[in-house]
Amino acid sequence: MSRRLRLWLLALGGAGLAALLAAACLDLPGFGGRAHPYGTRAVHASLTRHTANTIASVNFDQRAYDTLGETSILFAAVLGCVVLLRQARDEHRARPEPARVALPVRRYALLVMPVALVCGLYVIAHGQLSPGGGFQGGVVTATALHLLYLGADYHALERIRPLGVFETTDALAVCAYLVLGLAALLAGTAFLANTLLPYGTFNTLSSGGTVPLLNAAVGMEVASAVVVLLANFLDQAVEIEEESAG
Amino acid sequence: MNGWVLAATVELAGGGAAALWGVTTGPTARRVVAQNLTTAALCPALLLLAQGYGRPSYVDLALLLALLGPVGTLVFARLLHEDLEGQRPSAWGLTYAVAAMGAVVVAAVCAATGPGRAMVKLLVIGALLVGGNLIASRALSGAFRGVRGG
Amino acid sequence: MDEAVILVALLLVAGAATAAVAQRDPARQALVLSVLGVLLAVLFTVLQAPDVGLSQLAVGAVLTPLLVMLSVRKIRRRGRDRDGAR
Amino acid sequence: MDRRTTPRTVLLVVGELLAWWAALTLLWLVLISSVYPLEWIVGASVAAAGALLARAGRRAVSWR
Repeated sequence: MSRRLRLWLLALGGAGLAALLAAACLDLPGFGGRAHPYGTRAVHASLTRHTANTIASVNFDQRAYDTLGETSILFAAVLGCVVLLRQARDEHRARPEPARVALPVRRYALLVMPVALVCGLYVIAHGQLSPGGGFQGGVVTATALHLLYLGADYHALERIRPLGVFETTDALAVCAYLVLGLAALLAGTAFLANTLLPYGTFNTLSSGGTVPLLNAAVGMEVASAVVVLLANFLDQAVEIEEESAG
Repeated sequence: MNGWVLAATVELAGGGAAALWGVTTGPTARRVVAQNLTTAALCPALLLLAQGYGRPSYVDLALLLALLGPVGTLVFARLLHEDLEGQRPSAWGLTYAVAAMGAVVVAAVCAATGPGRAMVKLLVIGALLVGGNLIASRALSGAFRGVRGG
Repeated sequence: MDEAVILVALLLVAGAATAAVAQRDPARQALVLSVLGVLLAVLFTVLQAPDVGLSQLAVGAVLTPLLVMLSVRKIRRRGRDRDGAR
Repeated sequence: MDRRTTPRTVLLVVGELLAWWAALTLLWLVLISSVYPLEWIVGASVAAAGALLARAGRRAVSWR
């Protein structure tokens, strides 16, 4: 295919896409209107199942199957990173040099690390009550650990981060999500249907049936996945060196 | 539109535009300072929005920003410290001014909330914001000078 | 009148996103990217989507800059090692 | 490791953990909107995890 023909093809495709987008934009409902057909139904469904945060109800109840897909995407992506960033045969590990960080910064890191952990777990635990959830809280929890790298050095982080445990937890959390789905199947309903547990009192930690459990599984998965991902990046950036060919 | 949302709009427009200008122009030292001040400028805006919309749960966003914003600046201070050597990036006048503005906003929102656990939560956010901001500024102006390699 | 704050947030996000694309140096790009992350979180908040805003905040404030900056450091170190071996 | 486990060091460790645990439980109580027994249980366990992390972090930094 010649260059000219390719350009024409690109122009044709671009023009078609632009026309379709313009047509779709002209047909959109007005910005921020009062009528939300899907929203009304989602809120109704979430209230009948005693889930205060409708978004959590959509994520972990009405569309729990989608969240399973997203969870496995994250798992597969981290697995791919682990394979790509592993220590190759012509590389060796250099021990990271200890870092002399100014005292106020180190104290700040040590002080904020547990606070960030508690805040991350708070966001996970209250996912079905207030904004937040497993993904958001999991990322914050994982970030908390890495304050030790920022405030001290990589060696200190390696001491409090048993990588094997986090890798296992990652896999176990994805399994837990699947098992919760299969449990509904065994109970005689559909896969991941939220009919297994009592819905509880509205606006408490135990409300929403299986929503808090699925939320916790996702939180565990995301937290360990981010720790494993950052561990591989940190290994590459700090420790692993190529053998110099002389 | 109530006064809280109006104040948030003004803060967002002023702080956001200034931060954006600072972070896209000039030497690296100026850019990291602007990145640091983004947190301090936008976290009070989130608090004002939560108050303006009458949704106490929106305060969680400000909490996470006050917690994670300075950590993000520490990332840059740590991993760019070789670039910043000899530049001493600091703007202490601006840092103190923005921190004082954050404190004023937290005090105003506290006064509107009234005594209770919600007010203590706002005070915790304020302490994390101001403390984190000052520490991050300190980190930018050479706290990682003894760091080599790792 | 509530649209004013949405308009301001949208304009800031558009400006920050354009600036992030226009930067050439990856480290400076990461700086703009972290500001863009926070601005996006504010935009989601004013559009009444705090869950998405929290996700954006958690990922954009620390995780993305850390990943980008670690990659930059690895590449720079590699270049320095090669120069040293030569 | 040559550090001896005298009653004094044990007391110091327990004191440090308890102080962190109490502070973090208070933080949890500030964060939440309504207080009931399950919230206490979850908060206390989260604060315990936080206290262990605080101690592990401090030891990892000072222990070289």
